[in-house]
Amino acid sequence: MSIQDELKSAITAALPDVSCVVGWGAGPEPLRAAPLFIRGEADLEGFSAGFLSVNNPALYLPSLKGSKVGVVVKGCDARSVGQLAAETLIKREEVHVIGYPCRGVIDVDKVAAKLAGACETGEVAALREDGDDVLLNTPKGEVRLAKKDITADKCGRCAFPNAGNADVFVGERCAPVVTEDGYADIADFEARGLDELKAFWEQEMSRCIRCYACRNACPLCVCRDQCVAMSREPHWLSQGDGVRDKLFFQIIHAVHLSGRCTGCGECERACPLGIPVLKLKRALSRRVEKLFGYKAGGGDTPPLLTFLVEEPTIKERDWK
Amino acid sequence: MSSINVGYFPGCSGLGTSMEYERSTRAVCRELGIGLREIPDWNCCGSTPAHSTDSALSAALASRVFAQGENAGIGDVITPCPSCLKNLRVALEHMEDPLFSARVEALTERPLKMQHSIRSVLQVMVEDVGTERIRGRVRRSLKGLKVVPYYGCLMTRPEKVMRFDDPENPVALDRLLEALGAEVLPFPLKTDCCGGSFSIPSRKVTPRLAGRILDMAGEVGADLVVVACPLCQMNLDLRQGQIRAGGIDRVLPVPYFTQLMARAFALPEADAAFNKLVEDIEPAFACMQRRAADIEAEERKAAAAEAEKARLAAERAAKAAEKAKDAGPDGAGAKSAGAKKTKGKADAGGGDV
Amino acid sequence: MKIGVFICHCGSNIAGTVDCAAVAERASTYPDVVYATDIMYACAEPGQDAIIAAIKKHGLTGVVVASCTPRMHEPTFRKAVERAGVNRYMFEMANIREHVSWIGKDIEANTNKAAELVRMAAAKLRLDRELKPKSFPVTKRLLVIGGGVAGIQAALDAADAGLEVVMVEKQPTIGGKMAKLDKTFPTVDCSSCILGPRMVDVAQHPNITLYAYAELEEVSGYVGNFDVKIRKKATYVDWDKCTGCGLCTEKCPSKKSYDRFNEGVGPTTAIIIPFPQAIPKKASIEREYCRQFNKGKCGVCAKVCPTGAVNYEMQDETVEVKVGGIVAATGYDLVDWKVYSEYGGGRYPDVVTSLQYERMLSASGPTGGHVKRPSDGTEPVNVVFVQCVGSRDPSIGRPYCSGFCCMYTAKQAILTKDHIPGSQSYVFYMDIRSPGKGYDEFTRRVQEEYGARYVRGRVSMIYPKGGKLMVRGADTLMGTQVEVEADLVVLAVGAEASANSSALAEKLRISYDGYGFFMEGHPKLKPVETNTAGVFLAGSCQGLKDIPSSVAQGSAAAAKALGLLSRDMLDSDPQIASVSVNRCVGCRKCIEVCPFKAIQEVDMRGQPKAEVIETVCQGCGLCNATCPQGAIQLSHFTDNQILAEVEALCRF
Amino acid sequence: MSVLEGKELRIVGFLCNWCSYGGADTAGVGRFTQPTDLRIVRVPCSGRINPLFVMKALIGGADGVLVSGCHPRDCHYAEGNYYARRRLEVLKGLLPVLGIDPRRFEYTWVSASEGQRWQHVVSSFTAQIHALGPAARFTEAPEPARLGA
Repeated sequence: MSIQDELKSAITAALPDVSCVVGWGAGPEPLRAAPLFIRGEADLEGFSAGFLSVNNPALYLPSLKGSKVGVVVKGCDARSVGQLAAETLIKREEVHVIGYPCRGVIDVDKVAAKLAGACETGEVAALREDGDDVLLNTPKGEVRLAKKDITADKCGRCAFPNAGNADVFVGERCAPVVTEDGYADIADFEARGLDELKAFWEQEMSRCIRCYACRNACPLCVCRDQCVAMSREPHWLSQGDGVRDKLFFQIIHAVHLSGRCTGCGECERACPLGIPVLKLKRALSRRVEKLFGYKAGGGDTPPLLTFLVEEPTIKERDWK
Repeated sequence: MSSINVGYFPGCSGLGTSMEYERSTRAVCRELGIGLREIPDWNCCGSTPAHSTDSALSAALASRVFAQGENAGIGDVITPCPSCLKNLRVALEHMEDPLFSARVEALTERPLKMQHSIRSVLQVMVEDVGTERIRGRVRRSLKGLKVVPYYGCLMTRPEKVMRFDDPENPVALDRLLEALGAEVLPFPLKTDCCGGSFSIPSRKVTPRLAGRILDMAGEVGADLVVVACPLCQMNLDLRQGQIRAGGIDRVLPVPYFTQLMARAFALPEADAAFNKLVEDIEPAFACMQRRAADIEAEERKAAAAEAEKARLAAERAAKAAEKAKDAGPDGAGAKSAGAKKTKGKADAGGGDV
Repeated sequence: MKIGVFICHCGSNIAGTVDCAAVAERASTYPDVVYATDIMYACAEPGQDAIIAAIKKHGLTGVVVASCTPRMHEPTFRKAVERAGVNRYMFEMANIREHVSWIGKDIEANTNKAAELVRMAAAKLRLDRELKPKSFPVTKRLLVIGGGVAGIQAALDAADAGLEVVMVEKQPTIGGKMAKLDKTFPTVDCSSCILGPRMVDVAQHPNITLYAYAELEEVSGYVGNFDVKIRKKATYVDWDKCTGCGLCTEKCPSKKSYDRFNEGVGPTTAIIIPFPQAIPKKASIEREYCRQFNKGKCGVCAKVCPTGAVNYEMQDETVEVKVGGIVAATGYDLVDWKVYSEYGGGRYPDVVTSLQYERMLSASGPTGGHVKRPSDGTEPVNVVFVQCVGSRDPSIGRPYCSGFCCMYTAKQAILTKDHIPGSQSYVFYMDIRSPGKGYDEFTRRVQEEYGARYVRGRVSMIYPKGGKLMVRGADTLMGTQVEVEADLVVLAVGAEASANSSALAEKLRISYDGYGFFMEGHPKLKPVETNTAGVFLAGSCQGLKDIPSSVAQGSAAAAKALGLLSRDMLDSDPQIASVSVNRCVGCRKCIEVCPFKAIQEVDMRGQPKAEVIETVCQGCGLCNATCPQGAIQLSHFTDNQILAEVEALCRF
Repeated sequence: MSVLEGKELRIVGFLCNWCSYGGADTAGVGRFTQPTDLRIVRVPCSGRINPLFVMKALIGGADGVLVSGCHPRDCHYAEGNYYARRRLEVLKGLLPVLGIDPRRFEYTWVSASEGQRWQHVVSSFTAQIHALGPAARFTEAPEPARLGA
């Protein structure tokens, strides 16, 4: 039985006990899958999981709180489920987690870059997987691309490809790409130097259209309509278009996620302008991991909601 | 325990006034598996005059010593002399200040590259070798010898520099001498000043201060005063004539602790080098032997009394068991256990006698 | 909003280095400021009247006073604006004295900085809201921790005024250090004769409940309504049955127990009544010395006890009490003088502490008031007193002066002469510190009438020689070394905060300094209050002091507690957190971090929401900083108010 | 008009009311001379300090931000400073990635009795900020970047 079929039967088995199962189905374009809410066996038709299953279905769980739901998850999505449960933003017992081994997902921006000059990604008529490659039907004929060239960056540093906390796991667990996230990307980024980074963010934030897609795609941004970005009480930000306000919003997002972000990368993926907003969150995650040995998503109390009287890893300045 | 290999700085007095310290130190270290690698072409540490004149010049002398060590790949160094130790240690610590270090390097033109440490022979004996291992090496116990240890000013002070033992009431040497079998008497003046190099500006001071130490040692009943510093040794040993002239009538030999170790380890007489002492130590050893004989006789008597007591107790137990046996079957076990015990004790007693 | 700004000169304290008129002029340009002026002394009556008059004349709805620290006069000005009909929370202060005029002399920089601090205050004031305190009932009962002379005084004064008092003492008897003293300076009164009746009063007072041999386990709640857990340690004697006859202490075979009350001068038994005047006069067993506990058999005390009070199975017991206020009077302990190896570090029996010497001098002490050398029981002739052992010594982390040692040493020298007319006392001192009524005269008397020889200098070494102790030191007035042949050496050991005082402070949520002494609310103006409402200080736990000062502070603490607990209702501080129900998403993060468990989850139409328990909230604002969407806000320190201050400073 | 041009830099302090604000008062009472750059925002507890206040000041043009609370174990509210310590320590990881020199932000503990320590902290932090010089302000990029660049 293929993974798809196994997943379908796992979903079928779960359906009687849950109000719906969140998974993936066909999206607006052949390169993009969309979230699928499976309420009956009839909905299973369009279900598929694999290279195109980009969206993090954990996003929907807090809003479905109150009744039992099922969710099909990649390894990274499972970390989000774990974190939501650790923060009691969802009740773990209300979620039926169906996991499968994930071998990476597509980064459509990378496809766009490969097709640059030939056609837009929206013009791709069909996508077919062929082993380690994909074949794209474009107006200018069939294009073969290696999966590894168009896989999302986060998949290249994936330490959790198999949903560790799944209630049902189908298929063979696959080996993690890395055992430890070394945050080499952040180290490289920081190595550019303070002046260059300041200019970098000025440039990037000038492009930001303040659409909040980053926030809306974040499974841990549970404030939703009450987000401080739009409130007057408290009034942290003006509604202006200035670089500082836009950067400050990104800082708010990052600080609110410190010690919570699982690095699913949905914020950056959702950005219509391709601004690398995940960098700020990863910089904080690196520090949290270094200070408290904490990796978000594992189910422990977030480190900023607790403390030790003696912090062995915090070296305070002695002001001597 | 693995053998220890360290750099060695003998110090100037080791080649002159304290040859017996030098000789016995080397012999004892050899016996304990401490490999001493003498720093090639070492120079004076600066002694008292250098640092009281110019701290940078004084540190430059020390720095050259360590630089010479580096040539031979030596980083960790030990020295028998507490005064050398203090000068070398102070220089090392002061040179952690980059400004000062730059001044010193301008003088030596040889910046230090390795990590350096400097400790005393005594510290290595008690901290690295350990009193248990020393006890295990003893072949001629110093049992019966009544000693007082004299540490002098510098072995533990200044506290922040020396970082060794209790600054006011050190016990390291006490423990070491006990391990050799000697009886260590409580000595309140163990860190009192012996007069140091005051004998140079004023001849009156040193005999008075050294005399006070000898007088107290005599009063508490010591056979001898054990030292670890060449200058202290000289003041206490060489000046006993002056001290007696000042009215303190004490005659006490003043050996280095390494000399006593050499004797306890039964090393050749030349290594112990007691003949270099001004006051003869042999009467003290003679006294020690008499006392040891007395102690042993005393111990035999006590052991015999103990055995007799055990025998009587066993007899009583046997009688009781006999009675119990008559009374019922449970008595049998008690009796055999009692009998066994009696036999063991009796054997032990017999062997002793 | 109409804001009035008042820039205080504080005489020349502020005006000396700040151009107050210029600050007022700048302030008049700030948003919503309709009136700005400078004023000589804002806090004085004319100043307050001027503020009130300006409020009325200009119809001010908010006031900024730029003067000293709000920790000093915020309450003063709040009352003033309230008298003019403005809500007391529509008031802000700019600290232009402690934070400006007193820390630099650059008038230009100071004037500019003062004006900016006023801008911040005005920006915050624009977002102030009228706050009204709520009132809550008060538990009219006072807890006194510590039964030394300060605690006794506080307890008796409060109880005499009609308040119920609960006293907790960790030793089996009250009396504290004073009970151990033979006489007191400078009158040479018998210590137990003047303290004893007070101790009896405590025992007999209908309003006082005494828990001796008990410790404070836990404190929760808040001013007016503290919940206190007291752990009564097992004494293995049922105190309801014990008559204090002392038969058990006569028959106890463990006669070599450490005598805590007598500071180890002579041994005692394992079952003890600490001293004849002990309150409560009940026996208790020191478990570590008792044969019944160590060897599993003995039981002598149980056999001889005529009332059958001994109970080896007794367990610790916890009692819970509700109180409205707390007085901490935990006193002091002696510094561990054994760190001084040069004084023998405890190796020489004839080197004793001043407190041990008190017990030797005391007629009810183990030597019956006969001064004897512990080593051989002979009467000493030369007695050397060494002062500042563990005081004024930065090398052991005790740089402070213990305050009373100069005086008790003088007293002990006098008593020595009284006890042994042929004796000669020597006192090594650093400086004689004797401010106090009759104190300096006393230190003259000991030298002039009693012939004690005072040597100004430190002792470098004490060593035994021929059955005597050689005390070597410097005489810095003569510029020589001295050596005294002593029969007995008495160390005037300095004092430190009592053991575990920091743990107690943490339970009471009060501050303590680097040495463990509790911090008063203000060093000059609030010497018995703490910064935690409802907790007061008495005696040496706040800083070392002698008996009259401790007694005075005990009375002062009682007066403060009475002032608080004489009211039926207390106003709660309205500067607490509140939840915007619409914006709360029920994530529980605030509930998780609140140190006071002041936030609870409530159900609102099926949605979980946070709710602040107003009487429990202490107003720290941790929840506010934790809530991602800012749905919980600390009144008077809201996000917007702090942001307004930041923005007043950082406008690019 | 804000700081004195050429003389002062913009330094914002967030101090808890009970310990550090009192410590700053104690320094003033003791007439311990300090640089004039610092402006203090008084908050009840270091636990009240949202790290975003620090960021707001830095993005808003502060050249330095100093936070000070009660020493660990000595928080008036028992635990606020423990949370602050973690949050502020984590925040330090965000500054370099934004292009802000992390030395522009420090936190410490000063008790109400430590006037001298406060003087030392203020003086050394102000000197540190002066050594770094004025912080470059975040401004609009010179030319709007192309979409997808």
